[in-house]
Amino acid sequence: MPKTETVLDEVTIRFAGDSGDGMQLTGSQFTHTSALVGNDVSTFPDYPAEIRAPAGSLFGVSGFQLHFSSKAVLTPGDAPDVLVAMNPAALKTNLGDLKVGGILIANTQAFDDKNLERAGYATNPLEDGSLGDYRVYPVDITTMTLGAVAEVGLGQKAALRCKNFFALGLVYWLFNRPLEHTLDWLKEKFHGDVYDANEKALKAGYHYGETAEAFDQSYVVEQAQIEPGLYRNITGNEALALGLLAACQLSGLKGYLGSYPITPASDILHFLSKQKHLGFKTFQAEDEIAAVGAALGAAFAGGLGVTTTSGPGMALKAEAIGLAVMTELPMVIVNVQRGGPSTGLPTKTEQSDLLQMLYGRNGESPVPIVAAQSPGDCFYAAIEAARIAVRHSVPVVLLSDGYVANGAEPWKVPKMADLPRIPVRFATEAEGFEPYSRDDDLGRPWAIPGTPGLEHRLGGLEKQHLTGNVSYNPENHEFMCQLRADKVAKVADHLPPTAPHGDADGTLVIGWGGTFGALRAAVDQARQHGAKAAHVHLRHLNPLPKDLGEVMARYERVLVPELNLGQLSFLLRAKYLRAVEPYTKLQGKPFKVSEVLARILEAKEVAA
Amino acid sequence: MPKTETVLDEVTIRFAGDSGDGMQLTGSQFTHTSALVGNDVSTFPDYPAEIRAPAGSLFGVSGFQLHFSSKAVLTPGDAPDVLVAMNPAALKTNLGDLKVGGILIANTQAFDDKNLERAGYATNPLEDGSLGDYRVYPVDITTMTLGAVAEVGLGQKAALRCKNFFALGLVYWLFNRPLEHTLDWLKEKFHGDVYDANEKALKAGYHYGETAEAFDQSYVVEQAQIEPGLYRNITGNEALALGLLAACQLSGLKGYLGSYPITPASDILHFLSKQKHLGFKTFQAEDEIAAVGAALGAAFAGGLGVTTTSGPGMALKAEAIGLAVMTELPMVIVNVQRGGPSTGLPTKTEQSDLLQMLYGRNGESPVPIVAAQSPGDCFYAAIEAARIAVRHSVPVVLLSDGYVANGAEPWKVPKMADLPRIPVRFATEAEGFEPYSRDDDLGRPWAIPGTPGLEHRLGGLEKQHLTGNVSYNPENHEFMCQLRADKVAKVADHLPPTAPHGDADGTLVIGWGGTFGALRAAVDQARQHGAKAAHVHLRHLNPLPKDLGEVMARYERVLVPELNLGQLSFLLRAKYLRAVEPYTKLQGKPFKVSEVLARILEAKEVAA
Amino acid sequence: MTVYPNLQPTDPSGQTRKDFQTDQDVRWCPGCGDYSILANVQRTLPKLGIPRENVVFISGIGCSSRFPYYMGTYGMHSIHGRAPAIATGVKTLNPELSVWVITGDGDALSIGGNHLIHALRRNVDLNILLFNNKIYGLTKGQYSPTSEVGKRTKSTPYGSIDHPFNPVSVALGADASFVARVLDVDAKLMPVVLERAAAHGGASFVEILQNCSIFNDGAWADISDRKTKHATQLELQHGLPLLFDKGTKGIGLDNRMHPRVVDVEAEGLDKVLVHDETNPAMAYLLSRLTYPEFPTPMGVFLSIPRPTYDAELEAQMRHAGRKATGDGMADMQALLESGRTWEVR
Amino acid sequence: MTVYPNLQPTDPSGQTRKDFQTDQDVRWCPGCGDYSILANVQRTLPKLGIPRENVVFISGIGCSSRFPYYMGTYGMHSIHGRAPAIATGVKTLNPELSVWVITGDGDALSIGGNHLIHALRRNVDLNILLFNNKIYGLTKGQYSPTSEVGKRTKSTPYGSIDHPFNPVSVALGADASFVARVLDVDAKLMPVVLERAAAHGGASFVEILQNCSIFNDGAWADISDRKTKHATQLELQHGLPLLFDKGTKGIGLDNRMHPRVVDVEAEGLDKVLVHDETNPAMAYLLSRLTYPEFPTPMGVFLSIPRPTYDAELEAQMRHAGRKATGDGMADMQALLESGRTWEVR
Ligand SMILES: Cc1ncc(C[n+]2csc(CCOP(=O)(O)OP(=O)(O)O)c2C)c(N)n1
Ligand SMILES: Cc1ncc(C[n+]2csc(CCOP(=O)(O)OP(=O)(O)O)c2C)c(N)n1
Ligand code: SF4
Ligand code: SF4
Ligand SMILES: [Mg+2]
Ligand SMILES: [Mg+2]
Repeated sequence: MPKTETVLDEVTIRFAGDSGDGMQLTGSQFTHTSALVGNDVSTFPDYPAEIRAPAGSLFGVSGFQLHFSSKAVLTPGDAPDVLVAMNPAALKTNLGDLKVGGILIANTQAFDDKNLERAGYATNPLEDGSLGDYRVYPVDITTMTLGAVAEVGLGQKAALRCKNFFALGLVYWLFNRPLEHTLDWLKEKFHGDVYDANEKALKAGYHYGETAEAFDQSYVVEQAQIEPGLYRNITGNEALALGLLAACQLSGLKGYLGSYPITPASDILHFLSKQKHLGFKTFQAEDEIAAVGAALGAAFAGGLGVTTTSGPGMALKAEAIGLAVMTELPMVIVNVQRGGPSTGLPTKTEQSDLLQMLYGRNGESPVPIVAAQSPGDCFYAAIEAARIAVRHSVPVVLLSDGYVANGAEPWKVPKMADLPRIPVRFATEAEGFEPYSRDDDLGRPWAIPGTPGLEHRLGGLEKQHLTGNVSYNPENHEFMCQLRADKVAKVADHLPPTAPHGDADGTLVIGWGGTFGALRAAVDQARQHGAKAAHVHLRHLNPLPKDLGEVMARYERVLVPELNLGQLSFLLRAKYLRAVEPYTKLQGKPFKVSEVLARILEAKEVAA
Repeated sequence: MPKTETVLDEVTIRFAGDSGDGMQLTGSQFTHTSALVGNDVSTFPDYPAEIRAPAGSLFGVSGFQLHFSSKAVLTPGDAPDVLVAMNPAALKTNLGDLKVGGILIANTQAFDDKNLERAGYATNPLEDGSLGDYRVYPVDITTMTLGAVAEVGLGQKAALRCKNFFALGLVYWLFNRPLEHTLDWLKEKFHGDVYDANEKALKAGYHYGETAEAFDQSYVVEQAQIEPGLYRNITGNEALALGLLAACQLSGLKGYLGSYPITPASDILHFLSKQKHLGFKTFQAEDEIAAVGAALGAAFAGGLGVTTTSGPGMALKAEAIGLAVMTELPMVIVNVQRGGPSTGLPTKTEQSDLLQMLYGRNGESPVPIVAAQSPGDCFYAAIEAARIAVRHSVPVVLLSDGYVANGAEPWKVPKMADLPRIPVRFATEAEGFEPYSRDDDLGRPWAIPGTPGLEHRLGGLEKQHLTGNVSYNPENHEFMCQLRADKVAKVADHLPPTAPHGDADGTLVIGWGGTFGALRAAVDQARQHGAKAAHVHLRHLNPLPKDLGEVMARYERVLVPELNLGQLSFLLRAKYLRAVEPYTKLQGKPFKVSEVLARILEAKEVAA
Repeated sequence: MTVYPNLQPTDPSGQTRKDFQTDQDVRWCPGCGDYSILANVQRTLPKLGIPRENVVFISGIGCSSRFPYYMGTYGMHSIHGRAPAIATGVKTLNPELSVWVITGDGDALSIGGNHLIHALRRNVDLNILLFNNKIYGLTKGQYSPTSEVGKRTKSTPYGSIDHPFNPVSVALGADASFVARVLDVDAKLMPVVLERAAAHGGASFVEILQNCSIFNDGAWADISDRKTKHATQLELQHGLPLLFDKGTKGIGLDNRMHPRVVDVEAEGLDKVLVHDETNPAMAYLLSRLTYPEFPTPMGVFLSIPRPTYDAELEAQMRHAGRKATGDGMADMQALLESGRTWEVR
Repeated sequence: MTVYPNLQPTDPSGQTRKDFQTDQDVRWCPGCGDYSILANVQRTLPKLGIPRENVVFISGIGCSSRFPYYMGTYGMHSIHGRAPAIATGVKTLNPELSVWVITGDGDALSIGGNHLIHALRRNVDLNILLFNNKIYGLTKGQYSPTSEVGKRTKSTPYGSIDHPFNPVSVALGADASFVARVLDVDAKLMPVVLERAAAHGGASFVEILQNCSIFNDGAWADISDRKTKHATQLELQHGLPLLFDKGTKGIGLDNRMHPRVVDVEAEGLDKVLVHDETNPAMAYLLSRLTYPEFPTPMGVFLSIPRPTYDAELEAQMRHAGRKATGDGMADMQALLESGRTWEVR
């Protein structure tokens, strides 16, 4: 029976199952194939906090959501149109997000008494009529997978592992995707029986869709208009690491990472550890203090010193960052923000370290702050952070977050030759050398050990202007504190004018960091709804762009959505005395486009 | 020849000499005697950063300034009326502060070639006519001291050590002070030759004043109107330590200090180490992290956990304070602020950690903040901090600074019986016990180890409301973050209405911490100059008083003087969207009354 | 004025293993060595005669550090590496409590190394159990300070180049007064060691060799195999010769004090060292022995009596307390009025 | 593309003590032991054949940590306790440099204990000089982790109750590869030890017993007295018997491996242990000897060759570098384009 094909603009799918069910792999295969067929794609993986949670448990559910479209895609989607639930726990924890009328594919075999109980279901939801709001497709994935791979002769355990490929095959059919890319990938990764089994499972799932009565139609999502070029999938942490590597190439500096593992920043360490052929050194220190200390030492010795961390690890680095501020050595401090306070929600995302980065050190201790807005953007943000660090001889904070770091998106691979160099000039001239003299950007000379005649001593005590000797002089201290502040302010001289995306008046939405996609999409949709709205997403949080106050003044309303209790709002209020409207969310999850959209459309009174 | 006696309202004297010259002792003796004769007094010691700087060096000069008056005294005085300079270095580093027309007493003997050179004088200022602006009294203190004590038969070195008592005696004469109190003190401290020699030196100085031709008059400063009661001299660090001890008595809690030595906070540790008879335990930890960790452990076990530190030590405690925020255990974190950033100016004062205390932790991690405004006030501020900690089960930051900590003032000894108790109720009832249930102040039950049936586990991961179990639930996280913020906001329910000192309109001066005296005196003087002005000094920096916005709204101008780059200004601007006028100073020194006065009188345009 | 409740303690004689369990799901991976350690601790605690409300477990961060959630006692899952410091506060505020520290090789020896060695030197009466799986479990498999040179992990794709710590040597270098080692699965030795650790007055340091089935499976396989353990392990017994391999071999010294394997039959028993738990130098020498060159020693390396920090502190408090009148308010008032005072009328 | 200057190095053969001095006033108290150490270091450095621009001194905070200001080399007076970490960054970024760490007993063993032991175990090629005056000098006289029990200081008015660290034992517990001890005023032994420390490939740990004339005057007086030092000190010499008191006494072992004093004439020289710098167990045993029970050992306790962290890292860099084309931009481009890519047209 020929089935109908419906054309859709965009679809959001979530694969959810037990940690051992391979949902991350399934999701990334679907992503890749979708990208290859020309869709624009955005993804959001959601791992359980536990390493290996007990099978069937609620807290052991692993999810992967992706959003693909024939239009430009900015977020992994608010609510899934399709949910694949490999067991009752996956259904229980994810059903609430599924759109009403959405498709639910459930692996019936896993809905046995034991699993139902583990998920806290008194009755089987597939049978008790509670799923009336959805288009439910119960599929015995387990049995069919076992059947499909039986002839390969794997053990039961290995055979069961192919379940996810059956599911993938079925969803491929549902959305008219080719199998070839996943088959290519399987070929690269596996041989012999394992390859055979997975291939069979994938095809079985596809054919099941084709032949089963269950599905009366499939869907088509056409190619998107995408900028031509070479593309790859990239996570935020990968892109950030690549950005640091690129900054080293662009500057000619040796790269050096001092780090201590911590979720969700560890992958940057992992990635960079593999890039020794590019001359980049990594050092897993005994703790975060040693990590930043080593990075500072490397900066003193003439390297691009980098340290990466998150949450409590960030708190520990405060003292040493203060030393970097005082010694005015170029460094990049990467904070991949996660849910706080304290250990908080280590695997969840949040934007709640902004004020900490601005003020979390003793004394007047200013640092520039740069934030990345999407996985691929981490690359450019990292280069920008390094550029500022070197230009002004200053430690720079680069903010990412769990959402950006773990999220992935198709990314147009940049050409190194197109990227502007980062000029570096080490001091070499002994004649007239003063370690705390100044250039136009208020940077001081970088005179590295090994340079004859420039021997000098740095330290954390207040420095005398020009000579850098220890000074307790009262006026000098005030002068130097102001100078360090002015130096950070100087960064703004190099920023382009702020160009709001959207209307010239109405509601201005100001955001920063990983909320970019949701905010941009919400503003676009609000304008489609007839609202006047515009979006400014800040790459630079310190200093803020010089014209930001002016830009804000052009709008009747300034809405500041953030994943915290209103930190940027606070900053904007203090700086511009403008009654901006905070819109906050603190649930360890990104904004939904719909949430922001609703908020844009409903004008709110703001308390002064 | 009978000399004239001039009556003065108030006098500021500075004693300055080599580190080994005993200037701190001289100053404190003069202070004590002045207090005993009924003056109001305020003092400011100024030590060199070095332990033992080379004799005669500029950086080895030690100073002690005191201000005594027949009126109420609020600061140690702006510029001295009298400078006692024991050597050229002391003259060089202090002369700039002496009032034009002021009295300079210089120890001529010390102005030899070697010392002049060390101080960088090409010619002897006592002879080259460069001191024309001052009333110079060159006195050969050294020779006369040696002469006076010769008969005691001390060695030359010991005899020379009496120089300061000669100088003290002379100044006693100049201001018509009795010798008896210092003699009493000498009797208590020394015996035999040393006593004899110092007594002789003191008297010799006094008699020199009486008989020498040099001084044509002496001065009288009458008794001040002082609240009746028992008085003593007290430094900020002593008062703070006493306040912590008192809080333990008022609450019935065992006191526990975890600390690591650091200037200028160490003296609190030293003082409390001696109070074991009051049941207060002190623990010198291996570092600041262990110090706050142990204090947190002690709080868990049911003690009043306290940690004290400064500067870089504060930066290190951030992570553990976050844990205290999450576990909601009552603690007091004392930050005796010093010059920053980094090691900065360790022996100098500053108010630059305010925003760090508010925001210097990962995640949304709110804590109440209380600031002490004078040495004696540290006592009450400490009790207030402890009270809040216990009432709301929350770590509280208590801000002091180097100026308050080392400064001393006569202090009316409080009666313990008059101080309100700090109610504590440990949980004991197993029935219905939930570790994260709430009382009216949003505090949670304090259930301490040793209590049968209340066994429970705390930790840094997000807690479930009521049960305190680990929870990754998105809504719960948002709820708990808000709850922790609300709890801190609750502190404001207990604050009295803000009562500005001074006029009901005009310029409102808002300050906090150790600038109290200078601000209050400046406002009083401004009003005497006919300006309309008032002063609000904030004890509570977080939360701010509920009515502060309203109060500010009543004034045309809000001036915020601070020893930083404008941190409270920033806070007020963000909170009240009010264009307050920052007035900042960052020289490691307190405000002068005259500086603030001038600023009040000159209305300034404020940039928004 | 004291506000501390004075309640009827639980009768410890009636306590069972169940009293030391909680209703929380145990969230370690299948096959993780932590399960066996938990079971052993829960079995041992009722034997100690301590009411469970007087027991406190403090941990840092790591897989191992989830331990307190599963213990029906007071507990805190604190922050990475700081458990010894927090436990020091608990114990010194209230020395009546039995305080246990649960930590991992990363928690104790990487970020927390300093607090560990200070707790040991101070001899605070804590029982410190270090779960050594030679890997960072919770953060999914980076090498740790006990990982062997050459180990390939997520953060050492080219192999680790850090010479590892020997936890027992570290403890001895820090002047620990009780040092022991045991295998996670050794249900015979573990209770013995735990009971001795609990009984020891002062800081007890127990290295528990633990298997991480996910990121470092089989890290201790060569010495844990039951069939060969007589030859791969050396069980330490105070006062007895250091014999292994069913008494056929022993540990002796060469003339430059290097340890060597003695063939008992050929050379005689008197060439074999006699274990002396009170000798730090011997304990250190033993800590250097590792399989395969030597058998790996198990049991108590060192146990020496030494005043504990908490007891000394209490003694000072009592001593100072003799100055007190017993009325805290009055004593406080006296302190306020001490020094040079004057009356203004 | 490299931006590193390639300059003519200073000829080290022409260097003198003066080259290693600065114009800064030396700001220690009169009589401070730090002066003598500074003089010895400044005298030793010209002998090492290293251009002074390749020498870096990193210190923490403390009186001792002002040291870099007085050295005419590159230097950093960093933050309390963190010098080993910062020095590790300097040395591993540029292994050509000769990197020295200057630290105090508080800086190295209190707040900085963890970085110290990790630098030692990793065997980063640093020369670590720990000035042990058994007190906090800079903060004006609190007890330190090496202060003796019972010591009354500003923070221990009733006497300290902390059992102190033995710095040499700590280093040995941390698997240090070079460990030595010397007195601040020992102008004979100090240059020898400093030169050996500099020559040692890997982390060299030198405990320098230093007098604080202000807050702990005479802390080492009992062993520093020239007249009695032959009996109060034990000079360690590799391969020679552990003799002291003009050869009349020696150090031997009892049958439970406890150290004991051997009367050489009565018992014979063969009862005396021969010092073996390559034996950690012997070094540890020696570290337990202290005056007055034993003479205090001075000199090199341990010196064993072991790969250094920095050299191993360079080896990995070279190894990995074989994959590189030599054109960093091209290699970077290749990395960017690695993985599964697709072309959108
Ligand atoms: C300050 C800080 N840094 C880093 C982390 C991340 N982290 C958590 S546990 C851990 C190491 C765990 O290793 P180990 O102590 O050996 O415990 P295991 O998981 O192996 O039991 C790390 C690095 C953290 N939670 N806090
Ligand atoms: C983070 C931090 N904590 C505390 C201090 C204060 N402090 C400076 S030096 C020092 C101890 C110095 O002792 P030591 O290392 O023995 O050096 P010494 O002065 O005796 O040479 C302390 C506690 C500091 N500067 N920074
Ligand atoms: S990761 Fe390893 S240590 Fe952690 S729970 Fe799993 S098996 Fe145990
Ligand atoms: S205080 Fe002690 S260690 Fe510091 S400079 Fe003075 S004598 Fe030396
Ligand atoms: Mg581990
Ligand atoms: Mg010291």
